[in-house]
Amino acid sequence: MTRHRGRGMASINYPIGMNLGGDPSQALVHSNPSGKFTVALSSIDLGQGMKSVTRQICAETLGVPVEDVYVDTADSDTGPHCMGSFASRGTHRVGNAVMAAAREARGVMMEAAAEELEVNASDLETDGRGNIHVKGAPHRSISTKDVAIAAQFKQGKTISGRGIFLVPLSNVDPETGEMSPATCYAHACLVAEVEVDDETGEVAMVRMDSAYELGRALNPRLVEQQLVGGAWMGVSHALYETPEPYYPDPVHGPRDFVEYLMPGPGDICPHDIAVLERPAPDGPFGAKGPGEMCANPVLPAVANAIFNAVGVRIDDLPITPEKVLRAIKSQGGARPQARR
Amino acid sequence: MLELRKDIFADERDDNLNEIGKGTQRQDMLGHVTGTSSYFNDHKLQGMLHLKAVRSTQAHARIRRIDTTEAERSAGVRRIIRGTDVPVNLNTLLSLINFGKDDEPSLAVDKVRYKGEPILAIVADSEREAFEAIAKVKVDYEPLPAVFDVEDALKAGAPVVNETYPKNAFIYHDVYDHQRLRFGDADAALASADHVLEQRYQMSPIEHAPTETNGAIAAPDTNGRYVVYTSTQALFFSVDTCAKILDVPSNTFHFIGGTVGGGFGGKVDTLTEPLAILGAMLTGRPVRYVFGREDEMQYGPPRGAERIFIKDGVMRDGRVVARKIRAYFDSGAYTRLSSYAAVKCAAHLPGPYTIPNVYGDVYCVFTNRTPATAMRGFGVTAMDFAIECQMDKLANLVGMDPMEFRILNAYRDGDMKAHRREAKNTALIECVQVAAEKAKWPIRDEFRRASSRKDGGGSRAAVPPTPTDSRARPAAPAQQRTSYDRAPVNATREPPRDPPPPAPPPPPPRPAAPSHGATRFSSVFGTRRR
Amino acid sequence: MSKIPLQFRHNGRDVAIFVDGGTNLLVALRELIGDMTPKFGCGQGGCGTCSVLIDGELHLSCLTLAETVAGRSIETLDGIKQGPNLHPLQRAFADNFAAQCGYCTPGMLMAAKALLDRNPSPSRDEVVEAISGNICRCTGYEPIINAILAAAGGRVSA
Amino acid sequence: MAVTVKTFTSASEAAGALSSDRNARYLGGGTLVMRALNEGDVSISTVVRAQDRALTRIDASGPRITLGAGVTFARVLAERDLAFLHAPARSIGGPAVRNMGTVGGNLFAPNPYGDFTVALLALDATIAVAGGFGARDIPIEEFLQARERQTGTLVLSVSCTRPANSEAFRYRKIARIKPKGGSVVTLAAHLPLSGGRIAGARIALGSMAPTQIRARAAERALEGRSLDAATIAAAASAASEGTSPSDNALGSAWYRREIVGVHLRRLLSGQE
Repeated sequence: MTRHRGRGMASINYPIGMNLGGDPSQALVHSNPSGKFTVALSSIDLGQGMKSVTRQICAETLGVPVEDVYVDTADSDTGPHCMGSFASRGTHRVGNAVMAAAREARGVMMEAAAEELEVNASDLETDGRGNIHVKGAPHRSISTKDVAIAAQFKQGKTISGRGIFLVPLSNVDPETGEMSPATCYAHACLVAEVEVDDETGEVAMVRMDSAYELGRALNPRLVEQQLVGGAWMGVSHALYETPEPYYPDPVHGPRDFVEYLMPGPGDICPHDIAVLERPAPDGPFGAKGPGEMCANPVLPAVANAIFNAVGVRIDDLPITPEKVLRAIKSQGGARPQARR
Repeated sequence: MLELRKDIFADERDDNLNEIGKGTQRQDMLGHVTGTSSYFNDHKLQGMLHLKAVRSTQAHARIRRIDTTEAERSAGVRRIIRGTDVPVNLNTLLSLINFGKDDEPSLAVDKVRYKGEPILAIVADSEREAFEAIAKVKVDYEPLPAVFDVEDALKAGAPVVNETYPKNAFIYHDVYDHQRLRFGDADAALASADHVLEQRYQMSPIEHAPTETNGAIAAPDTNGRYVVYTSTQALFFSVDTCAKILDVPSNTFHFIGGTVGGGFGGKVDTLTEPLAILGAMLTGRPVRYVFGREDEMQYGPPRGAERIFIKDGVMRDGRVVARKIRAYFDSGAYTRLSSYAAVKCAAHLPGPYTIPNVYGDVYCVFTNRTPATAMRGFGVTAMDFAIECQMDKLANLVGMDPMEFRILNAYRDGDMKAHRREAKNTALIECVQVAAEKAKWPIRDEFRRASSRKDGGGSRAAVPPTPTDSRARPAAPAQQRTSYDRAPVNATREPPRDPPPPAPPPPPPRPAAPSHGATRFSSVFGTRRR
Repeated sequence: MSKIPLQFRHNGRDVAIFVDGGTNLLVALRELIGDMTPKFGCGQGGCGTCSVLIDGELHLSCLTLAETVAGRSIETLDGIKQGPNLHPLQRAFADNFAAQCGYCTPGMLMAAKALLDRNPSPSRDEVVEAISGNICRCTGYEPIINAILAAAGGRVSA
Repeated sequence: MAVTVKTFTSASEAAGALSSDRNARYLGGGTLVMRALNEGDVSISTVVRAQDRALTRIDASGPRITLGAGVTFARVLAERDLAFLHAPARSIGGPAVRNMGTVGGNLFAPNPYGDFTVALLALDATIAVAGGFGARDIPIEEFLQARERQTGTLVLSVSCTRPANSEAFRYRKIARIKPKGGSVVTLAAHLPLSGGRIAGARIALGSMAPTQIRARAAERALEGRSLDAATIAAAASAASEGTSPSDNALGSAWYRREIVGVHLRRLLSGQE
């Protein structure tokens, strides 16, 4: 019996958002009389962190602390239109819409503050801690709360904003496929190390090292969540899961979480990640979207690592122990390649 | 664990922000750790009824008769909904943006096209009573030949899965049975390449397996409206789909999503909402329709399987000069979103590399299996698997390090991509360099010094002469518009483009074999040495 | 239809309900008591998101016949806060960003509590074993394991 | 119609109720019956329970041990005297399932479940059942062969002889998922030694046939021999003989046949 180690790599890019019928999202931002802001969205948070990342975008744009912003999602009566949470479009499309709405709200807020401080709005800046002051003269300051009260009860202004971000439809040329499928792309490269048992075909993950370029990590902890969880899903796609284990023969479909295979907490491996940031010209603060692409490099990297370990190419997903074992047997045993 | 490489591309960034870039706690974390985050199913409504579907036991069959006599009399049954009760019982998801034809009923009427297809919806006082009624329904099927393989489905004489598309392929631009990509002359380049490698790749379907299954609760609200608690990933998509299927104005509904217990693309299809609302309309009571786990795994839509053939030409120095791809998306019995996956896939070719000759045909094929839908990495995940396995094999073939091989072929700023747009804001090379560094994978200096911002453009910016296919050009490329604007749309917001270069005459017949003894590998046709 | 009377302790409080024959504890807790913290994930025993403690032992409420808990003590995520304060495990999950969609979190926390109640300083392998009946589709488990180890080691925010 | 739950204080009353109603199922730990109810199995209209202390009794003090059918895997794991059964008990479910699932229920668990029963089969366990005609003991192999017809009987307890030492009994479950996963193949080996030679070898396999089975050819290869490399190799190469595995979501019949010998060899030679 021998277990062989091998390393493989893959590099990928991924389009941010979809190109179909035009791709819009809207946002509304408004302040209550105490200078606390609500972002109203119909967009959905399904764990990716929509509420959290749009909250930071709104706070940054308004120039207020993040605690002063609350994001309300997923209500068709109060939230304006959004295409939905898919295609890695949330951060980019909804983020841009929130930014636009927050910019408009900030404009009103600064006008109201200017009226109270009797200066020009263009001479004011926010300190990010809930105050607005005259540039270069921090003592000439007013809190966002006082501005909101004045706007509401004295000046008759709504500190609010509307935002929409639309990537218009790009038609596809039927002959050449010419089109504008996306406005920006995220990138990644991942190295996987595996151990392959040449008698059973079992593959165990040893470690992963990766670099992901995401435009801007708006919240590195949320990015880490996506990349760690997404790479786990990549391993799962590579080695374990399918509802049709004998595809295209539709038999023996799994019915529960014992039969549907996904790596358990004892199957995971260390994963060391580097994040690069090359801002997208049209992304909110340059951000792209890590949500989908994080899994993609793992699948081929694992397949390539298996080749490096035992010299077999498995071109059918998932790469089950059976496929590995059949391939090893048909080539007459493991043929480890040059160590990397 | 996660390291931010602020040193790279620092000159393109402004890093003096207050809130952006901070690892601020999630707004929803307190709700998550206290169990108070609200999901669609966390609403307890007075007098709630339960909906369960009677599903097809056959992969492909004509329905001769549905006998619900006994089931109607079963204890606790409030209503049995048939396809004829659904106001608009034919839809396709992307009809909202006028892409594709309506091809899928909410409840099958005269034919079932996959095992698990819903035929009836039974609304009862309890889940148990709904199950008891399901057991009493008799469906008389006339089995039909079924097709499960994408290439078999495209053959002449294959069983017709979905009569809307009698050739078992989605029709693009009203003309083509596939989405095409043409850039340069791939056949000519393959003929003169040092090595040609042709391979077949296959990805089986993948289930999203969110811990929360798909579901919705619909309830009559005040003033004739309906409130709908839903697990949808796309709120207005679902609102408008329900408005169409139920033939009522969209503001009849108040959709509330809350938090979704994982989606990954599997909660876009709006499968439970229309029937839950219809149940509420027909009974005047709140109705809940939640998938069981087996429903979710077998009859909830998966990421569709893909079969991919890649034929590449590579030179001894490692430059990939041609890439020819034929890909089949297994859409299952209905279109759902696979039609778009094929477009997204075509746009993705040939991967993040600058290859001067690219040729792609991507098919969306109907088979007698659970309809596929979007999933994380939609249209791209399987293609990346195929391309990157292929790249590894090519590197091996020419004796190059796979990292260096990627950097050599990587797209760079200013290059022309195969879908005829300039590459901008690229960063593949830097990712490869950093990953190599992290993994202590040695690469040579010249590759460590490469940059996405250098050596692109120039001759790499040109659209190469591209032979066109012989068929007549379809009339208007503007096939997509939104349902909100049903008038034909002729203008897009894109600036007018230069007309494509005139197509050169088809290349002359090439000599049968290059004379330099190149090796040709083919997993499809075997290996042959010249 | 005859309902069966059932009394038990729910998070330290006596409750009395009437259930249908065959009702599982998950349905009883959610629909009759109104405690929405245990979730339905499969009804098969495979995902663990419905996990609760019965007399301090980890059980799957979806596979527990409701009437078998008569007179017993049920603890759910709704009951683990210490007064107004979060349980150290809750704080550790938050600190470690150990939740994304949050749907598995109630079950994970109960499985973790069942572990730490008996074994206050578990090894990583013991943590892995303790959550092995709980499916998470978002996180890749690593942050959850780290959170439980952090809570056990007292490394949580105030 | 709701399900009727009948609760009895004695096992014999429960057995009577069970045998008189074709639509009745006995509720042990709930992992099989409650799942069936949750998934809409309307063939079950009555659930029978027994609160008989005898069903949860553990007698592990002597050379022959007896486990009440209602003993959970968690209780097996908590019993130091049952150390030889800890590996099979630990291989069941996650902690919650082990707190619920019972030794008796495992006898009825269909593929890919029923791993504890593989251990019991290798230990030549005896199953005490109560049916319409009173209580009787059935050898486990006979019980499993007729399992489909056992639904009307109530298992009271299982008993087996304690292996001589920890070397004499070995167990391994091969799963795709760690630490908890469904069985690809489950193996248990009882190898009593008499004067350095194996006497009464028992090899039991899970997932290699419709029910748990004995690998008789492998047993023959071991019988009367010392456990050396040649013997182990002979047993390993005979491991798949007489098996009839199926394809399922966890692996194919071909794969199971290919690897069962590899894993038997590793189990017998103490390799990981």
